[in-house]
Amino acid sequence: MSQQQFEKIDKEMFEIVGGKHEETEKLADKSVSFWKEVFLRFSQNKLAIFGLIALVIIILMATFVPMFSQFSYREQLGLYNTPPSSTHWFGTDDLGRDVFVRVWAGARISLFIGITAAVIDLIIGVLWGSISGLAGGRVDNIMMRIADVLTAVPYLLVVIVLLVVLQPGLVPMIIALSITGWINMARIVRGEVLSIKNQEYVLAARTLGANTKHLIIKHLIPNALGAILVTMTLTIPTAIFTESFLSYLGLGVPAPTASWGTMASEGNNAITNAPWRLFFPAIFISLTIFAFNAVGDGLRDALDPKLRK
Amino acid sequence: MINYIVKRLMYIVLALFVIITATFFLMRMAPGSPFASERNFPPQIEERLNEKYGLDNPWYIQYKDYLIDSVTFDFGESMKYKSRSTNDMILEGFPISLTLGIQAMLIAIGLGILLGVISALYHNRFPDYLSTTIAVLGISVPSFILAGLMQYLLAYKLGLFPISGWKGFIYSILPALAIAMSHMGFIAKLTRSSMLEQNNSDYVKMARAKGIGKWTIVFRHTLRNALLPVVTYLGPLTAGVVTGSFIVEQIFAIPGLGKHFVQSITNRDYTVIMGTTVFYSIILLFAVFIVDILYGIIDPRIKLRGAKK
Amino acid sequence: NFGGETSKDDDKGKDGGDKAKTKELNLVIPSEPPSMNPQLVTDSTSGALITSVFEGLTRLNKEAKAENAMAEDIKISKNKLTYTFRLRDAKWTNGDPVVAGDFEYAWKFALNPDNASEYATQLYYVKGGEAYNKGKGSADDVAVKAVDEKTLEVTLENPTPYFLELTSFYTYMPVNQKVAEANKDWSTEAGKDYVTNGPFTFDDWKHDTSVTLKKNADYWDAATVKLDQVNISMVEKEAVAVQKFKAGEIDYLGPPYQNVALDSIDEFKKNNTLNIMDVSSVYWYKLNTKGKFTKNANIRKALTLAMNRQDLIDNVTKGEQKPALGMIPGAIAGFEEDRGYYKDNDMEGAKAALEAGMKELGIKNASDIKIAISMNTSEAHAAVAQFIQEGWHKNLGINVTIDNAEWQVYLDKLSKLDYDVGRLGWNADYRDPYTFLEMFSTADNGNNDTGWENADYKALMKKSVAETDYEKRVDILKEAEGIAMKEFPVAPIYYYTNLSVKKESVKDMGPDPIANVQLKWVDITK
Amino acid sequence: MSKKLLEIKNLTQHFGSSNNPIKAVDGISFDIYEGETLGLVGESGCGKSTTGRSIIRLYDITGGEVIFDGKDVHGKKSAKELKQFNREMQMIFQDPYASLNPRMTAGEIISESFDIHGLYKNKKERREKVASLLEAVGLNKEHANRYAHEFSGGQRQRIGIARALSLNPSFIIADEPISALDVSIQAQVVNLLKQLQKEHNLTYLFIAHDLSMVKYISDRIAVMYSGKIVEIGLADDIYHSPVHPYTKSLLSAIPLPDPLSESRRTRIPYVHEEVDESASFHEVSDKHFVYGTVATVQKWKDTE
Amino acid sequence: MSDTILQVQDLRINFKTYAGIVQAVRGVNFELKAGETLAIVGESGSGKSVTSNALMKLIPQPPGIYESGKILFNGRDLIPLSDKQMSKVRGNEIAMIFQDPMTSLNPTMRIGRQITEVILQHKKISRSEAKKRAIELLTQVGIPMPEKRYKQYPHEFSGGMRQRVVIAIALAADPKLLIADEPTTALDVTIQAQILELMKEIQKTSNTSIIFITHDLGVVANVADRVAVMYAGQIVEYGTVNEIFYNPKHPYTWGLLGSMPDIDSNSDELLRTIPGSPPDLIHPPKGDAFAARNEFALAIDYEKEPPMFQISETHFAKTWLLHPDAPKIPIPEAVSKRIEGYLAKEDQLNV
Ligand SMILES: Nc1ncnc2c1ncn2[C@@H]1O[C@H](COP(=O)(O)OP(=O)(O)OP(=O)(O)O)[C@@H](O)[C@H]1O
Ligand SMILES: Nc1ncnc2c1ncn2[C@@H]1O[C@H](COP(=O)(O)OP(=O)(O)OP(=O)(O)O)[C@@H](O)[C@H]1O
Ligand SMILES: [Mg+2]
Ligand SMILES: [Mg+2]
Repeated sequence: MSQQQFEKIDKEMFEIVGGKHEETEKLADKSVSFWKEVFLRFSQNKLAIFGLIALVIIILMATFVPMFSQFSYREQLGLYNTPPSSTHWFGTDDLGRDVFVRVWAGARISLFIGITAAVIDLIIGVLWGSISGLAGGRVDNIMMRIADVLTAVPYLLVVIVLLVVLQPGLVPMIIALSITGWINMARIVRGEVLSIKNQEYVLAARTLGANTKHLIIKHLIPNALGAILVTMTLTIPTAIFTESFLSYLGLGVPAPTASWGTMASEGNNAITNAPWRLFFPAIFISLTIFAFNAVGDGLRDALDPKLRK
Repeated sequence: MINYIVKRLMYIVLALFVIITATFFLMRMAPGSPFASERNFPPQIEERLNEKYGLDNPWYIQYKDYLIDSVTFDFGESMKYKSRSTNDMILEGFPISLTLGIQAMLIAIGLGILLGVISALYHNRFPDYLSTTIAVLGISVPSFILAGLMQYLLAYKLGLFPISGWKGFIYSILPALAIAMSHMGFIAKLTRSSMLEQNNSDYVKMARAKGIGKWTIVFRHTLRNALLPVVTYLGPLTAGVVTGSFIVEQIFAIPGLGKHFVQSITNRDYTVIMGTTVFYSIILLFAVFIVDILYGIIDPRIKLRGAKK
Repeated sequence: NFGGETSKDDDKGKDGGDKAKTKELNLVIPSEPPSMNPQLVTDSTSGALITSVFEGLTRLNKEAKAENAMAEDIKISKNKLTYTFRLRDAKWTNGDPVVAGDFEYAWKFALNPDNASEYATQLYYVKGGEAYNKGKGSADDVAVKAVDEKTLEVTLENPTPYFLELTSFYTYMPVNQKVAEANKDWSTEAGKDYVTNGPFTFDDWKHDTSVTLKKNADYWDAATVKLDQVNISMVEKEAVAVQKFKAGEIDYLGPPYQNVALDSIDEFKKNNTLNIMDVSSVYWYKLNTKGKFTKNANIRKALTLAMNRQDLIDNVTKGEQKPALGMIPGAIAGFEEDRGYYKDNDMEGAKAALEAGMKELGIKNASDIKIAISMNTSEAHAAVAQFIQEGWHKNLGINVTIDNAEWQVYLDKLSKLDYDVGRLGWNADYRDPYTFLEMFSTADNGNNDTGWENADYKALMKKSVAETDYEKRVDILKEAEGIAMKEFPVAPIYYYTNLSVKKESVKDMGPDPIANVQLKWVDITK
Repeated sequence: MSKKLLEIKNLTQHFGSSNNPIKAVDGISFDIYEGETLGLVGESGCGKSTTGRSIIRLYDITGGEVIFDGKDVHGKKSAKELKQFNREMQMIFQDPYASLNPRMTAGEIISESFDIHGLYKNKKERREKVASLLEAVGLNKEHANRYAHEFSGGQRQRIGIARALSLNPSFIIADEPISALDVSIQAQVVNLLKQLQKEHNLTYLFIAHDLSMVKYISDRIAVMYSGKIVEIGLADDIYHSPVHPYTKSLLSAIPLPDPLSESRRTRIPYVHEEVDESASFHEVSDKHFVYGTVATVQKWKDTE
Repeated sequence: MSDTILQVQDLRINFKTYAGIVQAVRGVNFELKAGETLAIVGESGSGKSVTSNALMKLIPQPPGIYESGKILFNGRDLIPLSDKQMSKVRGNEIAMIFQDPMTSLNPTMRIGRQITEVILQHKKISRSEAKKRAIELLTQVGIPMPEKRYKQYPHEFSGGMRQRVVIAIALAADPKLLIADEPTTALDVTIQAQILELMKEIQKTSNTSIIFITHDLGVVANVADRVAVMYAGQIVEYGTVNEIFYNPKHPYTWGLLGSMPDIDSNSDELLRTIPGSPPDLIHPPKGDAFAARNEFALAIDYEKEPPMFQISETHFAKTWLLHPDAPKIPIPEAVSKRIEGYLAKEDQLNV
């Protein structure tokens, strides 16, 4: 003990003052809440922020461009298939309409369809998948076979029959999209639920007497959110393209209303003589989906409790 | 195990029954007849035609006939392609779609998993961003645009591939790519997501502690476990892809099965609708079934769970 | 499994070596031929193939005039009702002689109600044909008879001036009775049982993929046939067909061998390769005379007048179609001149008619008028519809929506009169004005679809049938057309043209005046 | 003697296919009296957790009976009866990390049962109840807004305990509540459990590996081996006069925090002896039962 | 038993989190000789696992940062080594047994393969030889019917057996240093005892050094030659096993020893605990990290971090109580009584 060198320390410092352990139980001033941490994580993901900004811009443009543009999306200007120029930034189409305005008018439809379909698929798919996964056994088997049946029954036929019953428009379009759109989501959520439902916190909730609804809302969905988000960002492009297919069949918004999907599929035939008619809607579809994906991935990563700490 | 298989087979039969029933009634509800044309022919002939195909019978007789046809796999002659049997149409188209589908699946799975793995290994670094971008592009560019673009640029402009047709391996490259891209994107995203989860698990740390290299760990350890959700997705997907893609087959003039699914419906070619639907359903139901069995092979623990109750 | 054997000649590179001697023509068709049985065919694609491999009593020449073919000599009775055909010495590809019985068999096959041939109506001109087909008569009463191996006697219901042209039509073609009776599925595959008598043999048929025709060496007029082989593959997308044409993989593009895609028309026009030909078809909008607004003739008139057809043609359809100012195309003899029923793009007239119509209907505001343009799903129709929609909306101030439906559904709607304005095209089965007017003679004619009926019109139609002098018939039918063009059950839009492009080296492939393309006449020069 | 709160009769729980089952619990019977703590020890994988989970209805049992407070737990029940049952019996889980939902705050976790049972609908009342529960387990009310990952292991386990207490149960199954914790926190948790028992007259089924802890907390101890209870008795009897060789082996393996004695320890290895059909419980002393055939039990007693 | 195999000098490891920088390990020093066992005990969250993972360089980067320090293994510093170079060390020279046998094994790979994998990775031998070796290892760790077990999946093993497999894997390449992070926490005492015996035996035969992390002081007493007590990222007391158990100097060590119940503890008394909770490592307290929970805390404890005081050649403690000016605090009665009890028993036996 003696070989150690001590600097001079006041004697008083060696008085016993005892512990102050109550204070250690107090909260650290800055406790980072779960959601705050999610936000921080998300905001550090450059791609996700880029996606968010892109989405905001696209939504703003979709809202305001058709309102303030000097052209309307349906006006035929007598300039057929002209390439992009200073007056018509994205050129004109085969009926002499301004593609720029049409792209943004189309954005309204496509974004609406994409998001609404995603939300509806989300609701049905998540409920279906989680009930099926949670119930297990025969209920699970039956519910999943129902999903198989819906996948197998010819969709086109279903749409044709729907067309007989419904007038074309946005609502029937959403109905048509919702018939099968959710199945993928249901399958994936079911897979997640199968693994989550045996987690101890779910068992704990069951010992408290929690019913299915409670388990799904409080435990299963929040913890399957990552997979749900990934799937949801994939539902959006599917919806956007299915919309163009349904519009083509006459179920969607009738001409001359534009949507990205219909513009792209029409433009696809003009690939040689008016490539801008394909290029602009296609690029915005891709950009939007990219943005949704980036945001979805960012959220997924931010929400993953295992990646935390 | 045998018990389980028998039970599942019963569900498959049940599901098939529901599919046939639903398709039958949808078919009957859809307006139009297989013999409708711009030029009306005398009602007597239409009656004859109806009689010939049994369409004059009351619905329950027709329904019964379809059920019997489905059980015996004898759907009769096409109503549009005179005196061609539905079975022949399926048997001629299916091998082609199957070849193309398998190629597309190989590309989609191979590239998709590779991209997903790269993303997960270099999480939130440049390679992650790059592969995510490729994956999202795959998802957001629909196959019809991609097919058109590739055909125009690679086949027509550069002459690297034939424009259309089905005469050899080289003819299958572009269509297979066109089919594969969006699936590749989704597989990549799913793989990324589940690989990220695996990478945080203890056995990966253990493998690292054994002194095993990063990539060896991926291929020997994590990938197999990460593939479970991907395999779920692959079941229905495979069924869809090997039975042909209408759009891609149309663009590349490939005599596959895909178009029959669509054309039989637009032609109201009842026998072919039924034949293709039953054929697809069987493939789908078995694909889903095989996936469930595969699950047990990939993850030996699942047998326990699957057999429970 | 890659369908075709790879070793087989590729479409490309036919200029090389030994190929120079054999003359091969490469074509595409849009789809699998639904049938290759002459009596069951209904579509133009199959029809074109049938016409190449079979031969009827007559064949249309390059000017679309009927010439003797299987018939060596034709005698027509005074009353123009009985035709006696003497057959030439011709052989089926299996070596059998072509006999009169083959015709009798084929025609009766078509008329036999059990076979439910959709084109059996084409044979109703033959006495007893309609009755037999409709189950009211017997086969023996059908007035077609093989008098002996080389003589076929036919008696008609009415004198039919265009009957000889009809005998060139595929429903009238013979089939080898022996083979067909032995194998009722003889027409489902190419091969030994697919026995033909035309300029080409039906060499190979890969379903959904391709069809190959080879020169028939035993054909009676083989000397005229220049092509050794025709390779026809099936390409559904017009845009793809255009690319194949531009890449040199195919030699000709134009109906029935696929269409020149709309988006490529400008390009072909620019380099002067586009052939444009008037044909006897019309594109019109049917107007539902029972519709809420379209029941009013003035409204219908307003709609018909307020179309800028020339603009539409120049910028949207682009095929140098002719604005239709009447119901009968200029390609029909006697209708070359405008009959002056109304002017194209007559906005003044249209507005006046609208005013009148609104008054009659008691409508104050033009925007209260809501009209839906119905059509079957197709981008081309949608473009026309949107053009007209915008024109009506802008010039008349009415509300116009577009309502597209799948073909089958659409036909259903039309026949149920569940529409306001519906598009349809009509092309002549035979070169006679009657074909464009006949459907409107009664409201319940299956092809009328407008609910329109007019006693005077009906009377004139009856009168025209009895009239055998073409000039006089033309006058009668013009009068009828005039009646219709006051009440507008249809709004004619344009008369079709046939658009085609071909390689320099392909000769004599231009469509004939009724837009048929016959491979028999085609040659390839180097 | 106080009354029997829980009676377990021939409880059997099999997993897997019926022709080749995993017999996790293979016909066990025991009683738990009101206010006591029954310790359950045994080899890992012998079926301790399964027993606990079967009792609380997390599994549908394969056979036997569980009678709680005179009522059959696994019998058909209306939703109301079920809820009543859940209020009486609760469970504390082994893993404090896995048993808290990472996306809920402590307050939400504790008040979850109120949502389920429709209690304390008033916000203020609820907040007070949560605060009092937190205080009962030695946390304070500020902790209610924190997420699970912000707590230390011991604190998490205390949240789990607060959750189990939230419905005022009379019986708690504690499945290895302290295994994952360090010694000083173990002590905190065990003290808390004892204290709560005293205050609320709780009954515990306490499952653990650490025999010194089990001895400390339990009134009686049951020793389990391979799906069967092999010995059950008062804690002191089990410790000081074990009969079954497995119990002896177990006791001989307890490490002591005493390096010198550890360096000399000799463990008694256990070799499993198959017992035949005639095996049953034999009371070797007051309330001390051993499972085996007459002969084997006698033999074990003799070697003592 | 003399050459130093491992020297850790001033190891500091931080983690970057959104809440701030977590200083998980704050200047750890220790040495390990060949054939010796060092036990690390301490509060959960005190940095035991981080330290041991750091020795294998298994700290994920990001968020981990090797702030400073050296890890000299046979004289070579491991910190600057690349991942590739490290993979020659991992599993081969230093092996690790992880805490949780349930998750440390790959659920979808056969047990045999998981063992041979590490052999094939580091030894140039054929597959069949590797298999032979693996079966040998399985026998060695006491798994019956190793040939049959070789082909099974982890879920077909009980927890104890799995843990033994993990040990077999760690031993597969005859490492010089074995790090065992709570290897027996999930096991019952009989299996725990078997495993400890096994490890000791292996140590004897191949002169392996072991770092043993555990909460269980009984286990420490059983296996350790030397003990390091960690608190809040630092080693607060370090000595031979006898010194720590019979002559503890740090108040935290007292707390640990005091909170264990004894077979003879009276069930009516509450157990002694260390009040309060461990400090926030993002903002470690000034002075002695343990001060707030220390009933004998000195004023200086709240001001200045104590240095390592040396008590004997092998015994060190980081507390101001050892300062010559500090009041002499005896070992608290509960602990001292127990120690006396043990020593008395010892004397009896020796007599
Ligand atoms: N859901 C299940 N499906 C199949 N087998 C199971 C299931 N749950 C437990 N088992 C098996 O039942 C046996 C008993 O398991 P249990 O979890 O009850 O053991 P334990 O005594 O709690 O062990 P530990 O001390 O390791 O927690 C084990 O062999 C286990 O593999
Ligand atoms: N990846 C990480 N990111 C952030 N902080 C971490 C990370 N890993 C460990 N820590 C922090 O480092 C500290 C030491 O953790 P460590 O796992 O070494 O504790 P331990 O002593 O092993 O505890 P236990 O006994 O519970 O296993 C803890 O406060 C922990 O929160
Ligand atoms: Mg357990
Ligand atoms: Mg640890």
